[in-house]
Amino acid sequence: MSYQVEVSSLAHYALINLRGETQVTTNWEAVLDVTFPKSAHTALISRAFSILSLASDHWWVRTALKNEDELFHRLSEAVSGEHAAVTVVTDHFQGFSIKGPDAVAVLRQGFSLDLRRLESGQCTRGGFARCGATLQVVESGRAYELFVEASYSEYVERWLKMAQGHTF
Amino acid sequence: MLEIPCPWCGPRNETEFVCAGEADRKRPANPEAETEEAWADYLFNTTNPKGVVREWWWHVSGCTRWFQIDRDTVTHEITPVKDPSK
Amino acid sequence: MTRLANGGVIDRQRPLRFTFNGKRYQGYEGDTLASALVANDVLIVGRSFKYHRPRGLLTCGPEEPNALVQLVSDGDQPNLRATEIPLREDLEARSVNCWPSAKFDLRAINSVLAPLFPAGFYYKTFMAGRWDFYSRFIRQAAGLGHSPKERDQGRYERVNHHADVLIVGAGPSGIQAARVSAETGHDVMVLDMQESPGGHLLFHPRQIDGRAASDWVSREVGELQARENVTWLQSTTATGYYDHNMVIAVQHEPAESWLKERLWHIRASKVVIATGAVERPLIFPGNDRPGVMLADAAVRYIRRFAAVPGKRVLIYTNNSTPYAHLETFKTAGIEIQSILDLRKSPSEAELSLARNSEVPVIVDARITGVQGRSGVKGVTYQNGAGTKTVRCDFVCHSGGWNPLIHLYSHAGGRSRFEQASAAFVPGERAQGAYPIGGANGTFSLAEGLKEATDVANTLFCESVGNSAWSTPATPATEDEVAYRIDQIWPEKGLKGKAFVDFQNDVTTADIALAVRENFQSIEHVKRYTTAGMAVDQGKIGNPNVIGLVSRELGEEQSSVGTTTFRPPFAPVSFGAIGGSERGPLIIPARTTPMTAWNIENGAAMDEAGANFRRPFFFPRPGEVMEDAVAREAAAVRTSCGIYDGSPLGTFELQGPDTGELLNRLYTNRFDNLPVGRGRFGLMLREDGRLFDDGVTFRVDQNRYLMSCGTGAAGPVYAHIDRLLQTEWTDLNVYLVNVSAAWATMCVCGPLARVVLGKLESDIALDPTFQFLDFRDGALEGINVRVARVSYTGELSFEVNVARRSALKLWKILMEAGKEFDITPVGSETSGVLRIEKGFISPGHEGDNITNPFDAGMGWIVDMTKSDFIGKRSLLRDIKLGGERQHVVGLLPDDERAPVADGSALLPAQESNSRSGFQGHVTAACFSPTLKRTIALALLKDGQNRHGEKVVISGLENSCVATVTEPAFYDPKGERMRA
Amino acid sequence: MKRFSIFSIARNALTGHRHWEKMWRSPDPKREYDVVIIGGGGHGLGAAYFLAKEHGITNVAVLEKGWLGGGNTGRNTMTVRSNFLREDSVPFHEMSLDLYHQLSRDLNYNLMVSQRGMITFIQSSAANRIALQMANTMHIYGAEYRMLTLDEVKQKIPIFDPSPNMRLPVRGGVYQPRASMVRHDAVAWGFARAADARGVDIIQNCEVTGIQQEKGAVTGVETTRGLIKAKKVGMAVAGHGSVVASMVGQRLPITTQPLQAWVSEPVKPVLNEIVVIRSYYGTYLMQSDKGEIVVGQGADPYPSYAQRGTFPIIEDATTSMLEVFPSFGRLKLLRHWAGMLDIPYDGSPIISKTNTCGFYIDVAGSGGFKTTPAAANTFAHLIAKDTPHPLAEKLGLERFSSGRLIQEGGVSANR
Repeated sequence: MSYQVEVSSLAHYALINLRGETQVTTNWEAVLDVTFPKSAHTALISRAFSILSLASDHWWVRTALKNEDELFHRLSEAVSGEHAAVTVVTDHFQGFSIKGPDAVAVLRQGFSLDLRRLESGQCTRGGFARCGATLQVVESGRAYELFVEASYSEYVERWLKMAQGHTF
Repeated sequence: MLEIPCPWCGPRNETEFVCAGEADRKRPANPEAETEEAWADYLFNTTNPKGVVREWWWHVSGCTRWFQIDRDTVTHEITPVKDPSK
Repeated sequence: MTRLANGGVIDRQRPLRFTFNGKRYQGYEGDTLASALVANDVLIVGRSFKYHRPRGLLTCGPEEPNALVQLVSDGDQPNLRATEIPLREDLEARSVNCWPSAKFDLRAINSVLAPLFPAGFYYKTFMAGRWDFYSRFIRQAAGLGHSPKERDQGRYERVNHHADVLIVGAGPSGIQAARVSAETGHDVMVLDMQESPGGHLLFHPRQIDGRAASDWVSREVGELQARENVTWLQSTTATGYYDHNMVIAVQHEPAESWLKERLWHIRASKVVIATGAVERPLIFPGNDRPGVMLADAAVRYIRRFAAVPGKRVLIYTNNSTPYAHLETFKTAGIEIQSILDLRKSPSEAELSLARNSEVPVIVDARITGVQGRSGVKGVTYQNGAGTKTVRCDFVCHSGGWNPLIHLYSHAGGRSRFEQASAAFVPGERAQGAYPIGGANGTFSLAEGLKEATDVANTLFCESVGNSAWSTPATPATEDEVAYRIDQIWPEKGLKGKAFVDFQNDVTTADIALAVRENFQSIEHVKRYTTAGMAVDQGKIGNPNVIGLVSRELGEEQSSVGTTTFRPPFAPVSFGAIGGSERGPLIIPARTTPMTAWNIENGAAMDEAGANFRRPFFFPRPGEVMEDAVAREAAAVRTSCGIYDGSPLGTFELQGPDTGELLNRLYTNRFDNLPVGRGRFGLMLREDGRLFDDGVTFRVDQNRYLMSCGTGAAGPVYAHIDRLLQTEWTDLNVYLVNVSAAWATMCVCGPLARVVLGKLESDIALDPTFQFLDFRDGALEGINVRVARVSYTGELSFEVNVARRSALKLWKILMEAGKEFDITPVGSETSGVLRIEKGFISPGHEGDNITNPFDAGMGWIVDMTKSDFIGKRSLLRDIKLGGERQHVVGLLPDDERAPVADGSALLPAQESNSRSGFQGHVTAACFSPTLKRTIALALLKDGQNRHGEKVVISGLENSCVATVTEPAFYDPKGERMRA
Repeated sequence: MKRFSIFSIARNALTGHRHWEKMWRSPDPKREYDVVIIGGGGHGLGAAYFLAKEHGITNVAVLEKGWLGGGNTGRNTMTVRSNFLREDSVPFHEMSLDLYHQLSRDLNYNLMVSQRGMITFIQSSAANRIALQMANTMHIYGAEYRMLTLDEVKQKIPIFDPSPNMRLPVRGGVYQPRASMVRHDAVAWGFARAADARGVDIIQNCEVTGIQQEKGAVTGVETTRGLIKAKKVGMAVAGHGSVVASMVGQRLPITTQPLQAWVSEPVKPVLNEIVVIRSYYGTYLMQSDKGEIVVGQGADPYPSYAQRGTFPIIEDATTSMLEVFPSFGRLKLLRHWAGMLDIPYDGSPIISKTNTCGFYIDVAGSGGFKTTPAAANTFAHLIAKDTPHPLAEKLGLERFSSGRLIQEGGVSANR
């Protein structure tokens, strides 16, 4: 009596919010020894962390919760005095995992952007239900991770139940 | 339902944006030098054209950038505007 | 029973019993309610709106104006078309708007009094006394079905979809367009309103590629539906074409069992409109009698449902299409009395068809009357040779075809009148809309298929250079009679009622009357006569209205023009439009880490700003609000209270120019704020009015943390981000929203320091920790930032902690404060405490009209700064002066007098200089601390009226009060600085 | 002007309704008039009527670019009310209500004014506070506005059936008994007929393309039907205020935004009052005499002259409607359209002189239908006497240069 999809809350992750123009990113790239994704919807996924490109001057670095403090300090020192901002936003967002063959049938009720254009490994931000969300495509069509401002987490849980076809 | 061309995210549904008013409405560099008439005009008046208007739009649910477009207020035809700073 | 022994696409093994107007009948699976009624010889299906004349089925599709029924057996839904209701076992339906029954309707008296009811009669009478008296009766007569009584239990879904090509309509041209588009590899979506694809091919025996058209349909549609790049939706109506090729569609039978309907938002780059055309009635006296039906509809009932409308038919036409139906009538055993053709000379091809079927053709003929009230007995007509009456039991007429140009018009298209086909057809391109086939005025099957191939081929040529894919050939069809039409209008002053709008009972006489009274624009004619304003929205009647008006005015139909086509194409249930989000999902309920704890501990919840729910007060058993508020306030004033301040907005500002930015945003200076300190700031709007206030801390050399009001958080963020990204782009500052990352719990009251002191901590709480300082450290091993901020006027420590540890720390604080009876405090109480202190709230005292000086906050306005948002407007206020409303305190002479928020202020009796409205109470309460009623208010010239008396005038009670300073308790703020 | 009544209908019935007079003459425009009114809607035609009736000025032309009542007069939701927050708004809207209730007789044309009453639901303590503030201000000016308990709301509206887990539970309501509904088309037609009978020339299909001035004073208007001279020109063109005012170089504090409305299929009477569900999306609904449920909502979120609206507005309003009237789920939307509102910065009407001598403006504001007769009356007074009517003193453009706005809402925080 509902869509084939499992929804679960994500935990044990840290999110560091980076703001800065492209010339500042070289400092961060040196710290992480990696080149930042710089075009829309692109992300760099590696074992230790993943870097999501959210705007021309805006990235998320996502890593295990235990690395939060150390990574924050290394990234902050790399740009002290520069026109940049490094902020721990782990607690500002709540993540959800949405997996299953009907994942798109559920998400297309909330997102107005074209989900089918987003391939695996891509990410984007857009209007979702009545609160907006950041979406990471784990496996296009089957597995997604959704981040919403934490004060909306209860609302989004209830919304996802409705969108799956459960009573709420 | 408009489709707004965000310079970064690409075309998106209007519900992801906020229309932030006429682009030629600049805040005076030195407000105290403005006459009462000119200040009231800045605060409250608009051009409000029936035709093409250059507007600020804010991609509030997406990349949170503010950008300009030219929009025809009769046909809703939209033309992107090159970002002056880029 | 007039059901043919064989034929039709119905399942004769599955009979279905149903009830209509209280009588039981039997139909088959595959029937619609309408076709089953035809098969059961039920002629009267409803009554017209104004004259209550008996009405029969006119059409076989959604444009049906007469057969509107109340579907009692499925949600008691009103105004459904019998032609669109699939027959189900034990279906029960009733005609609407007739009493006691369709057969015998008391209100049929109206047709006797018809001369008293010309178009627009109600504007010219009912003026004696009040209209309310008359409208009570008129409203009973108006309305069709009745609104359902029970709650709609349907579940609905709303989805967004993107396609390269959207094809609306799966008739022959739609299917061919889909075949060509699918080959290009683009994303194709096809919608079709019927239960099964094929469009008019379902109803007419045509040949495609040498085989039966239905085989071509099922093979091609089967292949298309199997393709990965094709999305196919049957029983789905495209209801509106909106900006930038957004099409809204409603799927009536979704596969998901728990859904009643699904609404689609479809964004396509190209939209092929293949919605076909509908037949148009002719205008002749008695053209509304039961048994008078459109020719194409009769053929559909016979072909599709093997239901025969009558034994002996008379055909009346001004165009070629009915000549192709003669075989269908013949094979169904129907005797064709004759064909009355308005035209002087039908084509040779048409006449030879008549000859082959041995059907007499009478040219230049005009029907002048139809005999029979609740069924056709005969028809009287004139032609060159005089007047004749013939016997027949049903009449089939055709006045031509109306292309369904609704979606094209919604898209902004301007239709043009084409003389050859006597129809309004699409003009230049509108957005990405490509009308083809019947919707484009191309009525021939062969031409429609060719048009589909050509148009579909060009859709993506520009973007991909030449067509790099194979194009399926246009299928061959057998030749057909060329479509010819000659619009001939009835002569003026016709005797008997000839209808142009069947449902709203609009006759040719009404159109003439409107033009005579100078309602000459087509929009005036429509609104004055209500032609085209009924439930079918003039789908079949409007072109006739335009024709009559052009004849009355002696103008071309193209200059008369059409009325505006407005969505939806067909009515859409409100459930489908807005039923997907119900109850708690209608607007988000935002929570903090303590929300659940508050509810579990008996909080009465209230709506805060920005969709947050917060505790209003914490009633203990037996306590009403006043008792709880008194207890909570006393705790804060005398021992220790605690409340959840998390909903406040919290923004991090980083960058070397942050000090300068804050100087421009706030009325006071911030660039000189030392690291480790906070400062209370007031923010104005550019027009100088109070916007928001709050404390901003300097956490690091280039890092500040700003807090602002819950409801103001969104507007403040937009305000700052707009200025940074569009005005002050040179400032090196980044704004980051961290509101939900921090939970804020305020421990307030004289014992606050003692309670916190009980916890194991590395933060010193002695008086060196001054008011508006903050200190980072740990409480019971949890990293916190403690700040001395007070909204209650008492000693107060705001403990800020990361969300992940918030609830744990909250419980620790509750435990630590247990021995001091630490009391959770709701917003009603903090409201009372604020009034006692006289703290200004932009939302209450601001009221969009107050500037800082009016609010007695001149102390925080630093006019020496070169510029800040609102300064120029303050200079204007100062220069122009004049009487302003100031924030004052009010002390009722009777200390116990109840005062309600929003009460108006009037001059006391003895003052003679002032009269009328003096201002209003912005916030009032009974102060448990001062044991008396106190209030803050906006009062004209209030700052110069301290000591004066005013009358507080509320709805239930009023009292006299003295105007005072707006601060009643510890005005110098010594307690919070202790 | 022959009087309309049941007897006139009966008399004409005998001769097959062939002898009814024209409602208005549609003459060709003269070369000069004392006053030219731009805009043939309720405000423009009403102003011409009051100029003739109360000021004896009949050498007046009303120029309409399309068909009479084709602008916002033909596109609104028929509601007339005076529940407002400010002392400068309440008396003005009360005057409008009073005039509406006597217009059918004055114009001898049935405007079908039904006094249905309006109930606004209270769904939060903030909403309660604003309702009280309105009620107290209105009470001073004799306008009744009473709080209702939840039971009183249920008793007045039988189909009121809020869903149990409603996001913002309805606690009660606030009720204006005198709020009414008026057949909108009839307002334009009634004023046109009465003004025409007093000698006013009503000229359709006559678009004003320019305004001529000499030394800062108006001398005439250029139109698609030639030049028409006049020393006084009044503008009442809701939705095109900026366009016409720009012809004299006058900028205005307004943005033109679509205001949508829609109707359901007609059903038997189920709802008498006008209902406002403010706390969700500012949705309001009522049932017309014909049986249609008429629904409206706040303006679209961006300026537009396209005379059509965006669909999410209808979706949100429908969602809030179904929260309170869940039985409407199977009722069907029949038609939706949009008017074009000139929304002033502070949400209140602008009836004012301008920097150009002889050029007067009547900008209806958000929801100009409810102010039609009061605006028309005070606009005629301003044009005739060159000084504002007492009830419209605060409605001039001066309030913007002085910053003393009448804040009835409509203020956008981030300006």
